[in-house]
Amino acid sequence: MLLNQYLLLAAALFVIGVFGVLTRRNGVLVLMSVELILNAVNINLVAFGTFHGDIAGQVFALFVIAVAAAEVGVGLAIVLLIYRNRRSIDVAEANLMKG
Amino acid sequence: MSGSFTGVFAAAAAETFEPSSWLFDNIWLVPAMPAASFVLILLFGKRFKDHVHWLGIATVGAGLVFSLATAGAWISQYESEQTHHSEEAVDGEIIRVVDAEEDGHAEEGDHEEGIAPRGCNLEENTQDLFASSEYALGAGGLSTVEYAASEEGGEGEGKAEHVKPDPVVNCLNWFEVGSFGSGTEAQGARSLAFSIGTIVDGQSLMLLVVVGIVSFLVHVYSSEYVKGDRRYVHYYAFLSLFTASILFMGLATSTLQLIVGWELVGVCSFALIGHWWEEKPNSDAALKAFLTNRVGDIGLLVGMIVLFFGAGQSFDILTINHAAVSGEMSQTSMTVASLCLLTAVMSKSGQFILHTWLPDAMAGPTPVSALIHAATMVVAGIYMVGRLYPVFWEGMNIPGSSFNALAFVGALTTVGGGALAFVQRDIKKILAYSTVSQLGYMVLALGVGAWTAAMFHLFTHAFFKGCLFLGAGSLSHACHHSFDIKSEMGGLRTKMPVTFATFMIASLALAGLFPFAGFWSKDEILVGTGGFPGTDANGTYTVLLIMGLIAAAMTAGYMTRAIWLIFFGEYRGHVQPHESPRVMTIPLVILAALSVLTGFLNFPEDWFGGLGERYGLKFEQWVEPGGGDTFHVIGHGDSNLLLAVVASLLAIGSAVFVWSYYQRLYAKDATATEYTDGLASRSRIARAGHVFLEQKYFLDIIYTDIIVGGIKGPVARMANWINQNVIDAVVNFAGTSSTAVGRFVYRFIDQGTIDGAVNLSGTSASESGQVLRRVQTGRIRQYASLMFGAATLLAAVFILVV
Amino acid sequence: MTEFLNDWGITLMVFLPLAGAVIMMFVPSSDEESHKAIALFSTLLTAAVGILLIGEFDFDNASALQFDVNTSWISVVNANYHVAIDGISLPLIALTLLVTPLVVIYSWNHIPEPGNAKMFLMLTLVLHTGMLGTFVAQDLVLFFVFFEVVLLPMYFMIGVWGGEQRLYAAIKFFLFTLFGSALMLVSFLALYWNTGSSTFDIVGLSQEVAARDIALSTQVLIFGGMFLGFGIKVPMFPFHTWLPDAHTQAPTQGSVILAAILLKLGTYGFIRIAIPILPDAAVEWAPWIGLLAVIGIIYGALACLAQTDMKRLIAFSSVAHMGYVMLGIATLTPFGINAAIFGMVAHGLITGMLFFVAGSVKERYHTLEIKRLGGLLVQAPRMGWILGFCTMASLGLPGLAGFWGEFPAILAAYNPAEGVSQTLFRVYMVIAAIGTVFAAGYLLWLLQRTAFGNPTEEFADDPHIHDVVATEWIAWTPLLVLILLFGFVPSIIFGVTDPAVVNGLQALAQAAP
Amino acid sequence: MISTLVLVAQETGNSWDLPANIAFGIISVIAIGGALRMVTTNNVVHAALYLLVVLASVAAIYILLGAEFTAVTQVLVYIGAILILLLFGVMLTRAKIGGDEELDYEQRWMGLGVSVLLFVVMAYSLWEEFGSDTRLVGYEPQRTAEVADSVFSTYIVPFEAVSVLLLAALIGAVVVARRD
Repeated sequence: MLLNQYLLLAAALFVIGVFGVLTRRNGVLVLMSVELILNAVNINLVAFGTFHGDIAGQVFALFVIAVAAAEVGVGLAIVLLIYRNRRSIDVAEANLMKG
Repeated sequence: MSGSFTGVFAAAAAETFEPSSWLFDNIWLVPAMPAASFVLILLFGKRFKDHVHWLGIATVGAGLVFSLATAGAWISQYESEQTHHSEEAVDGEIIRVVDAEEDGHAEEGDHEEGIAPRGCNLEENTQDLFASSEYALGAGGLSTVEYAASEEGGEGEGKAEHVKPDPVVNCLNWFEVGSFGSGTEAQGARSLAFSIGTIVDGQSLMLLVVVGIVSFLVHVYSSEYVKGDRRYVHYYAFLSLFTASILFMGLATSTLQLIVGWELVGVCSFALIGHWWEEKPNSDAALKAFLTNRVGDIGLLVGMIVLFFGAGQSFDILTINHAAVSGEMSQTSMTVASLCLLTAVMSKSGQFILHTWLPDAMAGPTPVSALIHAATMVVAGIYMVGRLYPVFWEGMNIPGSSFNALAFVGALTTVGGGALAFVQRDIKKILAYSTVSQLGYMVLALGVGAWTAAMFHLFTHAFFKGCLFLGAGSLSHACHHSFDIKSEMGGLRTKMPVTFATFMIASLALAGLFPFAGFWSKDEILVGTGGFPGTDANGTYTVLLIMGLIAAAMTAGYMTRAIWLIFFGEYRGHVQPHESPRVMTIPLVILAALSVLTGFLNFPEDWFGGLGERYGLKFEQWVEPGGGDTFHVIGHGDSNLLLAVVASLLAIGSAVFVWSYYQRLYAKDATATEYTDGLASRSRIARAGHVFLEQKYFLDIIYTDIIVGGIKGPVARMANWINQNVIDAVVNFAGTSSTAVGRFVYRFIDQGTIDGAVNLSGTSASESGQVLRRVQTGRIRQYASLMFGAATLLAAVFILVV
Repeated sequence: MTEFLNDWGITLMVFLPLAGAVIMMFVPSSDEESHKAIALFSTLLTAAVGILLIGEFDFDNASALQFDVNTSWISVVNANYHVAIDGISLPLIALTLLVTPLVVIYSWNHIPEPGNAKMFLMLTLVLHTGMLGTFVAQDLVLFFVFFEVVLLPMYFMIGVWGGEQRLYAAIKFFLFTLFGSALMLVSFLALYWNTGSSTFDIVGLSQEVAARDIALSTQVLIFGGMFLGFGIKVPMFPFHTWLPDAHTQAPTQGSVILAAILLKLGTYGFIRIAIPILPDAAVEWAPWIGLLAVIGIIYGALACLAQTDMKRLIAFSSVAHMGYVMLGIATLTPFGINAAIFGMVAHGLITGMLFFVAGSVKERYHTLEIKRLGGLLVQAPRMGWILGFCTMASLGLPGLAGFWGEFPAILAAYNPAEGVSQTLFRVYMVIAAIGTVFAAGYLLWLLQRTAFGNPTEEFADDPHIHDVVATEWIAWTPLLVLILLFGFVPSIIFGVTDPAVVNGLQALAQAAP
Repeated sequence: MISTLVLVAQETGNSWDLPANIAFGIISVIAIGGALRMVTTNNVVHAALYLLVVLASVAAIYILLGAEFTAVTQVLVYIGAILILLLFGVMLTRAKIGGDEELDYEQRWMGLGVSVLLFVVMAYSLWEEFGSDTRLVGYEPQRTAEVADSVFSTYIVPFEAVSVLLLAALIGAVVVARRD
C-alpha cells in the first residue's frame, strides 16, 4: 500500500469535482460537486493522519464534514431563494456581478 | 507684534520723552490706521452704510497729520544738525553711533564694537566681523538702529556741505527659516531672519506726505462723487486698504516687505478698477491691469532674489545698498537685478511697452484713477528704483555715460505716451497717457542720475495730476457721467468756474510753465540729463535731453487741445452742466494751490539772489540721502537759465500752435471738433501715422490677440490636448493593452467560446472609455474557470521552477 | 497625563476615528443623525487628543521625534510599530485634524447622491485613521500599510458617491496609486535587503545606508522606485492624469480631502523617507525632479486655461501648485524644503477651500460649466467674495498663505544644494516665476467668468440659489482664518518645521563632499 | 465491529497488504466511476444517487485507512443528512426528475481543459513528492476513544467554533430561505 494511491484517488475526485463546479448549470448539482471536492480533501487528511500516526488528520476531517454540512445547508437555502426570486436555478444566469 | 510695540512705548515713556524720536519709532501707526479702518469697514461697514466714509476720512486724516508731524520733525532735525554741524565743523566729520542698548530698545547685546551702517539683519552678511557678537534679533524682538552715514553732501565746490540725518530703522523679526546650501549649523550655515519694519528718511516721508494728502482729499471727494453707489462700503474698504498698502510699501525696510506692499496695492487696484464688475469691459480692464503687473512681477521676484544672494543673503534694503556701494556685490548681479527690476518698473509704473494697462485702468471710478493711477501706485516703480538706487547706479552704469536702458525706457515712454495723448477723445485716457508720459520723465530722470529731480517730479506730479483727475471727475459729474471731450463737452469755462480755474492751473503745472510746480521739477530733470552744455551732471545724456524737450512740447500741446475742447468753443452735450458741490471743489482748490506752491520747495540756489541761497534746494536737502555707505555721491547739474527758457518756449510754442489750430476751426464751425479735410485725410503718411496712434502702436492687439489669445487659445488647448490624447492615451493604452493580453489568454484557454467574445465586443464597442469593464462580463463560471486555470498554471510554474 | 500622552497619545489619536467607525457599524443606517453625531464627535475627540499632543509638543526641540513609541510588531521582518511626531509631520497632522472635522460638518446637509450617510462617514473616518497614521509612522512597513489604508476608502468615495464618470475615475485613481505603491514597496524591500535586513525604521535605515557602502547606481534605482510611488501621489507631471478625473468626479468632501491631505502624502514621503535615507541618490535625481516640477507648473497652468469645468480647473491648478512644492523639495536645501512644507499646508487650505466653494456652487447651480455660470457676486455675494479671496490666496498674493509656499520655493531654486547644478535651477527659477503669471491668469479668468458680470439668463431667477449657509460658514471659517493667519505670521509653520528639516538634511550634509 | 475486522487483518501481518490493495482498487474504481457519472449525468436525481455511491466508497476508503469513526460519521452525516438535504433541494426547486439536456453549461470543454490540466499538475507533483516509496505499512487503526480525547482536549476551541458555525448556518439558512 502506498500513500500515493490514496492521494491520487483524492486528486482524481477533486478534479472531477472541479469539473462539475465549472460545467454544471444546476445549482444543486454544483453543490454536490463541491461535496465531492470536500471529500477528496478529507481523504487526503485521513491518509496523511494515518501515515504520520497523528490523530489530527481524522479530527480535521471531522471538522470538514461538519463545515460541509453547514455549507450545504446555507447553500441550499440560497439556491431556494434564487429559485423563488427568478424561477430558475441556472447559475449561468446569475450574472449580477456584471459591472 | 503688539507686545513688542507696547514695550517700546514703555521704554519710550521711561526715559525722557523726545517727540521726534517717538514719531520716528512709531511711524508704523501711519499705515496701521488705514489698515484698521479697512478691518472696521469690513466688519461693521454695513452698519455705517452711507456714513462709512467718515471712518476712512478720519483714519487717513490722522495718518496724514502723523506723517506731516514726522516730516516736520525730520526737517527740524535736519535743520538743527546743520547748526550743530557748523558749530562743530572743526571736527570735520561726525559719526553718530547710537547704542541701541542705551536707547532701551534692543535686547541685550554688546554694540560697543560699533555698528556698521546696515539694516536689520546685521549678523547676516557680517558673520565674520561679528562672529562673537551676540547681537541677534530674537523672534518678535525689536531694535532700533540708527545709521551712521557719512555726512558728505554734494561734491560740488563752493556749495555748502550738509549733514544728512541718518535713516531711522525699526524692525521686527518676522520669521526665521533654514538657510541655503546643505550645511548644518556647525558647518557655518545660518538661519535666515526675515524682518519687516519701518524706515524713516527723506524719501519715505516724502511718499507718506504725498499719499497722505492725495488719499485724504480723494476720500473727501469720493464721499460726494460715489455717493449712492451700489457698493459704497466696498469702495471705501478698498480705498483704505490701498492707502495702508502703499504706506506699508513706502516704509519698507526689506525688499520682501516691498514685494508684499507692491502686490497688495496691485490687488487693491484690481478690485477698484473692477469696481463695477457687472460690466465686462471693467472686469476685463481689471484683469488686464493685474496680469500686466504680474508679468512685471516676474522681474521683481527674480530681481529681488538676485539681490538677495548678491548681498550675501539679505532682504534688507540698506544692506543691499551697502553691498552695492561698497562693491561687495558683483557687477553681474547688479546688472541682472537692475534689468529684472526694470521690468517691474515697466509694468507698475506704466513704462513702454507694458503701459497698456494704465489707460484701460480708467474703467475704475475717477477718484481711484486720481489716487492710484496717477498719484501713488504707479509711482511705486519710481520709488522702488529710488530706494535701491545704488544697485541701478552701478548696474546700469549711470555716471559718466550717455545712454542706458533705464533712461532709454523712460525717454521712449515719455515721448510715446505723449503722442498717444493727442488722439484720445476720452478725457481720462488723455490724462492716463499724460501720466504714462510723466512717469517716463521720472524714469528718465532716474536713468540719467537725477535722483532728486525724479523724486521731486514724483512729488509735484502727484498734486497736479491728482488735481487734473479730480477735475475730470468733476466735469463728468456735471456732464452726465461722460468723459468724451468731443461729444459731451465744450465751453464749460463759464458753467464750471472753479473746476476750470483749478484745471487750468494744474495743466499749466503739467505743461511746465513758470512759476508752476511742473516747471521746477521738469527743469531739474532736463538739467540732470547733463546734455545741455554747462549743466555738468552725472553724464552727458544729450539724446535723452532732446527727447525730454520733445515730450515737454507735446505735453503743452495735448493739454491745450484738451482744455480747448473742454472749456472753450460751444457746449456740445445734452444736459445742463453745473458746478460740482463744495465737497468736490475744495479738494480741487487745495490741490491746485499745492500745484503752484510745491515747486518752490526746490528752486535752484542761484535763483532769486539771496533767497536761493537760503531757501533753495530744500527738497533736495531734506529728501536726498547723504552720500555714504548706503548711497552713492550723486552729482547735481547746475541750473541753466537758457535751458529753462528754451524748454518754456518750446512748450508755449506748441500750445500756441494747437490753440490757433482750434481757433481757426472754431471760426469755421462753432461745434466742430476736427477738420473734415485735415492732414490725416490729405496725406497718406499722416493717415497711417494717425491710425498707428489710434491703435496705440498695435500693442494691445499684440498682447490681447496674439500673446494672451495665443496662450489661452492654441497653446492651452494644445496642452490640454496633449493631456487628453497623449498622456492619458498612454494610460488608457496601458489599460487596453493589458486587457487585450488578458483577452488573448482567455481565448486561448477557451477556444470555443462565442458568448464571451460577443459580450466583449458588445461592451468594448459602446464603452470605449471604460476599459476595465470589459473583462467584467459577470459570468461567475468564466471567472471560476479563469481563476482555476490561472491558479493551475501558476502552480505548475511554481512546481517546475522551485 | 504627560506620561500617558507620551505612551499612548499618538496611538489614541490615530485609532480614535477607527473606533468611531466601528461604533457606527452597530448603529442602523436609517439613523442618520446619530451617524453624523458619532462621526463629528470622534473627529472632534481626535482633534482634542491632537491638540493635547501639540500642547505637550516640545517646540524648542522640534527636530527630535517626540511621543516616540517603538514596539515590536512583525518580528519576522523586524518591522516595528514605531510612531512619533516631529516638526515636519506636526503641521500636516494639524492640517488633517482640522480638515476632517470640517468635512464632517460640511456633510451635515451635503451628503452626496446616492445618500447613505453611514457608509460615507465611516469611510471618512477610516480615511482619517489612514492619513494620520501615514504622518506619524516612522517605520516603512507601518508607513506602507497606512499609505494603502487611505486608498480604499477614497476609491469607494469616488466610485460610489462620484459624478457621471465615477467608475472610470475611481479605477484610474486606484490603479495609478496602486502601481506607484507597488514600486514603492519594491524599493522599500530592496532597501531592506541592501542594508542587511535588520530594520525598517526610517532613522535606522538612513544610518545603515550612511554606514554601508551601497553602490550609487543601486541607490539611484531604489530612489527611482520611491520617486514613482510618491510622485504619482503628488502628482507630478506626467503621472498626474488621474488627478483631474478623480477631482472632477469625486464628491465635494472627497475632493477636499484629496486636495488638502492626500496629495501631501506623496510630498511628505519625499521629505520624510526618500531624501533622508538616500541623500546621494537625491542629489542625482534632483535635476529631474526639478525639471518635472517646472514642467508641471507651466503645463498645469496651460491646461487650466483650456478647461471649461470649474472643478477640473481647480484640479489642474493643483498640478501647478504641487510643482512649486516639488521645486522646493528638489533644491534639497533647508530653505526650499521648509518652503515646500509651507506650500503643502497652504495648498491644503486654499485648494480645499476652493473645492468647498466649487461643491457649493454645484449644489446651487447643478453645473460647474464655467460658461454657464456668472454673477455669483450678485446672487450669492458672500460666496463670491470667498471665491475671490481664495483665488487671490491661490495665486500667491503676499499676506495670504499661498505666497509663502510659492516665493520661497522660487527663491530657493536660485541656490540649490551642493552637487546640484546651479545654472539649471536658475533656469527653473525663472520658469517658475513665469508660472506665477499663468496662475494669476487662469484664476482671475475663473473669477471673472464665475463671480463677475450678471447671472446668465438660465439662473437669473432661480430660487434655489442662496448665499452661504450655517454649516458652510462653520466648515469654512477656520480655513479662511488660517489662510489669512499663515499669510501674516508664517513663522507659525516655519518655526516648527525648520529644526526638523535641518535635522533631516543632516544626512545630505554629511554625504556632500 | 469494523475495528475488530481491522484488528484481525492487522494480526495477519503483511499478508494484509495484498487484499487491501485489491479492496482499494475496487473501491477507487467505484468512487471515480460514480463521480464521473455524477458530473455527467443528465438526471438530477441520478446524480444524487451517484453521489451516494461516491460517498459510500469514500467511507470504505476511511476504513481501509483505519479511521473508523470518520467512516461512520461520513455515512451518518453525508449519506444520512447531506444527501437527503440535497434531494430535498432537488424536489423543492422542482427540477425535472427525468432526463434534462440542459444541465450542462456551454463551456464544458473549457472546464474539461482546466480539470485535466489541474489533474496533470497535481499528479505530477504528488508523484514527484511522494513517489512510490512512501509505504503505508503496519499502521495502527485510530480508535474512536483517541479521536474523542483529541477533540475534547487539544481541539476544544475549534470544536466549539464549529458548533457555533453550525448554529449560525442553521439560523442563516432559516433566515435566507424563509418565505415572507
